[in-house]
Amino acid sequence: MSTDETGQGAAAAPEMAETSPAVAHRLIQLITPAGERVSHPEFDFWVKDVSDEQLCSLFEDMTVIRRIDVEATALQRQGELALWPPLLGQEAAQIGSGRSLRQDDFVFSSYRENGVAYCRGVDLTDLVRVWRGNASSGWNPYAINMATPQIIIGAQTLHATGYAMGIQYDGADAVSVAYFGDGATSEGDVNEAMVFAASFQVPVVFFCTNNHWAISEPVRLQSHIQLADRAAGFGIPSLRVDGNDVLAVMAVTRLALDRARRGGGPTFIEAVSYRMGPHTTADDPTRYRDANELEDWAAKDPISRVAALLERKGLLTADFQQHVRDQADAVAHRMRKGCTTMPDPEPMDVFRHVYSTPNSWLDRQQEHYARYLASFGEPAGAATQEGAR
Amino acid sequence: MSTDETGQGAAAAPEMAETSPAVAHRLIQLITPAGERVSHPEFDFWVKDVSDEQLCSLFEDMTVIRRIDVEATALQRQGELALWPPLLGQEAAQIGSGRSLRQDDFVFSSYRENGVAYCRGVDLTDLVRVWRGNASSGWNPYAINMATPQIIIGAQTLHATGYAMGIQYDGADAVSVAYFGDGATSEGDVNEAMVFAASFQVPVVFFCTNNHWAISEPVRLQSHIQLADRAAGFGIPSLRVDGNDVLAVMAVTRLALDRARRGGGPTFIEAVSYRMGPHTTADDPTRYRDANELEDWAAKDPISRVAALLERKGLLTADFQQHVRDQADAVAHRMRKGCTTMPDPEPMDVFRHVYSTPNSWLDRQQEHYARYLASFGEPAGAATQEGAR
Amino acid sequence: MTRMTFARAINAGLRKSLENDPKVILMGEDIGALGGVFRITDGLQKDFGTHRVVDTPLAESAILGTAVGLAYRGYRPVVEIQFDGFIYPAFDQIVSQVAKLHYRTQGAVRMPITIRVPFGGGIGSPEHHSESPEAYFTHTSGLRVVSVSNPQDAYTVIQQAISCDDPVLYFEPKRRYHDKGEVDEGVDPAAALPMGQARVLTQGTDVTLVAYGPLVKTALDAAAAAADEGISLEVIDLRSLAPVDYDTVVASVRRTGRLVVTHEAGQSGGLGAEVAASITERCFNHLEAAPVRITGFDIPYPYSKLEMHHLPGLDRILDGVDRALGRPNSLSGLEG
Amino acid sequence: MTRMTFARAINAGLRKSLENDPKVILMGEDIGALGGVFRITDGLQKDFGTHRVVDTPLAESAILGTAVGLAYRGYRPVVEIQFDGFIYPAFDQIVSQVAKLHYRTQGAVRMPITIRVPFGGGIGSPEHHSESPEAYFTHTSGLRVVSVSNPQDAYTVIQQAISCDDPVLYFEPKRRYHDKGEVDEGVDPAAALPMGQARVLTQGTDVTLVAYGPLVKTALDAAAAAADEGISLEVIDLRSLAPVDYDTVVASVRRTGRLVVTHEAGQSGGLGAEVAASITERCFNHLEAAPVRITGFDIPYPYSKLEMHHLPGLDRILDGVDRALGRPNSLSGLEG
Ligand SMILES: Cc1ncc(C[n+]2csc(CCOP(=O)(O)OP(=O)(O)O)c2C)c(N)n1
Ligand SMILES: Cc1ncc(C[n+]2csc(CCOP(=O)(O)OP(=O)(O)O)c2C)c(N)n1
Ligand SMILES: [Mg+2]
Ligand SMILES: [Mg+2]
Repeated sequence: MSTDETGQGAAAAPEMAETSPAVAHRLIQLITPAGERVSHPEFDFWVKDVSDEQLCSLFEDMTVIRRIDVEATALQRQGELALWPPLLGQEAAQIGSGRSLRQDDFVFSSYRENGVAYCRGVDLTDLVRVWRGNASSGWNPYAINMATPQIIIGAQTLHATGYAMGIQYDGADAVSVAYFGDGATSEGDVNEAMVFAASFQVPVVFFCTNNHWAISEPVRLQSHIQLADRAAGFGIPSLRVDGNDVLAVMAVTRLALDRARRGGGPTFIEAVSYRMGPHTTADDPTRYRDANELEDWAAKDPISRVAALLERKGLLTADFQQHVRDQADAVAHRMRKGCTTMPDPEPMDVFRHVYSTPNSWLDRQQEHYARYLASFGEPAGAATQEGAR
Repeated sequence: MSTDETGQGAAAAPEMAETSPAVAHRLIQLITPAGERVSHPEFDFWVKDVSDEQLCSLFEDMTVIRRIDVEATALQRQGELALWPPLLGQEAAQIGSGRSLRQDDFVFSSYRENGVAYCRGVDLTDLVRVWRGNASSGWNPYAINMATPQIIIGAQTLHATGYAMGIQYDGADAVSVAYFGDGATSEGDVNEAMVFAASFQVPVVFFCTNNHWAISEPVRLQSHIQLADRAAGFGIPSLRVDGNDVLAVMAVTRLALDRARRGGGPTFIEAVSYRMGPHTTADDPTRYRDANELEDWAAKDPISRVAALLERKGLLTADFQQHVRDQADAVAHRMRKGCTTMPDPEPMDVFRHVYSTPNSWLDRQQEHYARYLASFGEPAGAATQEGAR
Repeated sequence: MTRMTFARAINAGLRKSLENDPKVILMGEDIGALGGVFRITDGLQKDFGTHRVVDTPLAESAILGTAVGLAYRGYRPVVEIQFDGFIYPAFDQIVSQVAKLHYRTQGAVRMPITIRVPFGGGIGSPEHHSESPEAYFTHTSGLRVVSVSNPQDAYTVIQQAISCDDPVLYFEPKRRYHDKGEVDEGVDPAAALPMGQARVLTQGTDVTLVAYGPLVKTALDAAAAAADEGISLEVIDLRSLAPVDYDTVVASVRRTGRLVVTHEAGQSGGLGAEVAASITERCFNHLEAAPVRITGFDIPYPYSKLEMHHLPGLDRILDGVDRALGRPNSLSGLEG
Repeated sequence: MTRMTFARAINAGLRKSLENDPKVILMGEDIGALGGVFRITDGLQKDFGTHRVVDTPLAESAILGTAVGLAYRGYRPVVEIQFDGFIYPAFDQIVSQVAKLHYRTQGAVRMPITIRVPFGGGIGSPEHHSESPEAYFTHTSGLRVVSVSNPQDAYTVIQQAISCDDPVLYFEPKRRYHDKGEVDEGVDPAAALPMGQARVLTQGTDVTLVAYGPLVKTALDAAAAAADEGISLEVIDLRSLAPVDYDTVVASVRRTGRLVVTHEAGQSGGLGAEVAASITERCFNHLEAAPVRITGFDIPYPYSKLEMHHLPGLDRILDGVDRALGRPNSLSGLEG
């Protein structure tokens, strides 16, 4: 028994061919930032049915959700919302993927996928419910087959994987889709989700939006290699797509969904995009990031490039543009109205739905609190503003 | 806004070249199962200083720790130990790596690395302290620069990474080494450890012993691709070595240590071996694994192949063999003696070392318990067997 | 009626649930071919297949997180945590997801997940294998927590837990796994004593002794020993730890005027504190003495040669009974 | 003396610790350039460099796990958990490693890790940003838990926590971050009131009112309001939550005979249960009424439009004081 102290003459060591770093993925792109449609040997196939009309509709959806973002940010500034997490810059990633889903697919997302929720058919008022402080879930997940957006970073990737296990047990051909950010890839949960998904070969798509930032932390702090490379180590095929290219996003998402439906198991998609705005309305990115970076990415804007493509195709008529603007305004208006006219909850709602079965501890507290409120001389239901007294 | 229901004619889809599964690693081997020394363009370099004498000493260490295992198992059967986790079959992985370390390196291991502890110079009695129920740590970690073996699967990989951050901050050239199993690779902690290690490029070696089983679960349940592939996705170079080949293990470990010392950051080593025994003495592997598998691996035994190599070299003399047997017996004897003569703890030890500062809650409980024991008419210290009354 | 071990009774209950509801799925480490390290799931994978009894990769957060996803999809996952000390990697998923999703979604999404946890000490194991983490969960709103003390309850309550629409932690007193008892497998769980209710095991007049899980047996032994000395203990098996069935305990303490509560978990902030505080609130004018807690110490679970000091035994409980009764005891003469 | 905010006082205390001990290292998410989402570490990375103030990848278990490794190497990591609700992924490392390693190694390895947790509600945030998880940690042996209520204590106690050789959870009442107070930066933490001791803030004769963290201010307001009605409250700021300085509370309750304890965390199994139970044990013969708990409900933290119902306010506390005094209160006439 001894300890090695030789300290091998390391300068003379041969190159280590065995340790191959992961191969860099090519970025999949179908529309250049300048709005040119470039052909792709593999991925054209997946969008060959996308007509001019559909292209226009993709443009419209992206414009609408950007408008939603602007409106929600305004609502926050006006004190109507407590907070809002903008998706500015990520419209293509969300619409391209969200529009590829089938109704019986199920989405598990983070707080930022409001564009995906829009594709799922969310009621506009429901989009702002959580951010106004009126609910912890904006909608009933089963109404639009999209779970309550997750705040605990990465946790939803496991839920998506479990849901996909259920799909598999049911023998169904639906797909479960997990949306998460670049920062989330560092969390144990996301990695464990890949372990389970690979081991059971379940129909789940891991859709990672690399928007380059996790609040103030640049993506290189989470990983100094491409995020798409992470998946290979779990035996999960991955794709790295230009996340600002709505067609390319659609193509890779459709491929991944199709593989999953046919029993081919999970796919990991890295959608390379950029968070053009603050992390949330409470954030101040000037403290940590360079304005130049923003400029670079503005040149790759997901909406302008589709506009340019439509222009090339002669589809960007004044009429169409007006229609889209009207549509966006109408949506924004409906959302604002829904937001500002939302009824406040009742005080005793605080006790509802903790359990679906009676609970003696809570029932007692509820009874006591009702008496407490009543001791102020008002019926419990009428005491909305009194609890804090 | 619409939902895609086209269900692309998937049969016609082109092959997806973009999604490259990780490249399979070649298994690094320097001694064949038949005991033949095979040359390797890269790794011969790392063991070129290993003399015949050292080869004999490696053989001796492996034989000794196998003997330790046998003795500890016997002690368990005789009721002297509550439990023992045998390393049978993993001697080369543990001695080859353990012997490569410098004294100022620091090891964070699981419960199974008793052979590594032996290389670190552990006191033989200390090896069995935990398994006799006399301590939660067999030794003082700073005495042999090896942490208390970890029972929580994977947790120690983060400790190793943090320790390596400390080495880096200190500007030292020591290395931190994390030992863990194939099952552990599924735990979030192990993956997070790789994130941190890669991000900060700290001097840590991840030494994963793939012994093919995690209690009753085969390694393919954790991953259907090679474990060595996992690391690439984090930007960490990896090596896949024949874990039953002591020279090859030594070579890869030395390379990884050297890289770490020179600021090259982390390396992941998958040592492919086999758990020849039960998970612990409490386990019954016949419930879940095929006897044939065991036979296959017996043919690749790590000790017999060094014996065969020594034989070829004319080093396996009767004298030498007798010397090794004597040494193993002596070690086993010392361990048994240390085990059976270990003094029992004192009752009031139960309160010691919870805190390093006074604690009013615990001090009161301690005082009360002392009074309680005294109420049986014996001084607290003498009441060892009385607590359960 | 069949005589069977505690372990076997859980196995039988799981089998019944698997038979009765195709949405019930068992998940965990080593629960398949091995039947779990305690053999609780013995034979179930063979009979129900690998889609109903799922050996999972080694990752507790993922086990609970995927159970959440399965529940979203309408399944009723029954998760095995191999040992008490291995539940913590799943803590986030339990506390932030399992416990809160029903509330979060205004009742739209149910989490009928059962988490089986072999818990407690006394089996001579190394660290992390003997813990009593129940108070972490009884303090977590949205969860229900139960622990049973005999084979019949084990059999019935596991089925009640699985059919409950709320998440339930089912703590199994592992050192009692080999204890035997009569089990009527014909019992209809819906008609049996609901899992939320405590059970008075011995009627008594002098002191109410509250226990659960592994210490129920110890409490009954204590009651027998006390009876020899002419002291009459009313032993209550809590069964439900969250919520505690205070009505049953209150009724008892109003008669006896004295309460002793015992558990293996550390004293400070343990369930005993909750029981003592709530009973004091509800029975202050009936109490003849302060409620007494006889519990483990505020220490990490000790190595096994010392565990019998940490674990409340018969004599420590009787010493506590003496304290409650104002009889001479180990703390007599001590002030505050 | 300088007038500064609570937030600034912690910042100043951290700066002092970084200056005084080269082994002190700050770690956490967004604590570098951003200075933390609450700006508590504002300017520290700029002044001490990226090896002393470390922005970590987004993984809480890893943050704590690497802190353990750093402690093994002799460092004193000070970890920021961004919000209370994000501590759970690190629960395993805290409970099974940070809390237990000193015991496990028979004192050979120290874990002088400070875990800073902005906690509590009242700031209008969405879920997971307003929790009060302290009871999980006060029930975990091997940890010390503190929470402070004013800038001076914030400044002094953070330094005491960092220099303590045991792991300390330092709970920061985030809704008080902007409150201002006088801070004497010349205070020697070693000479100041030790962090384990409670502080009597107002002397009173009728009821002892125990609070900590964010509710200390509310308790003081309640005392002022009660004084107007001729009721004299003795307000105690616990400061140390594990261990609780019972000597100070006992001395008070022996005089007043009545106890109200308040916290934001849910009632069942909360720290209030522990305080009520322990004080009943030690003061039974002095108590005129059962200790009263005024706490959050047993619910997940509600959405912000409802949070002021969940959080104990001035009037709920005064209602509890009335109950303790046997005066008419909202529960008058209710039995058990
Ligand atoms: C477990 C956990 N830790 C920390 C946070 C605080 N937090 C909220 S968002 C965020 C950054 C997430 O970054 P990324 O995953 O890239 O998503 P993005 O916000 O960029 O969409 C952090 C750290 C959290 N919500 N959950
Ligand atoms: C967090 C955690 N979960 C579960 C266990 C129970 N357990 C102990 S060893 C083991 C298998 C470990 O397998 P592997 O990592 O391959 O190491 P090996 O035992 O083969 O050396 C399991 C599941 C544990 N100790 N810790
Ligand atoms: Mg991001
Ligand atoms: Mg293994």
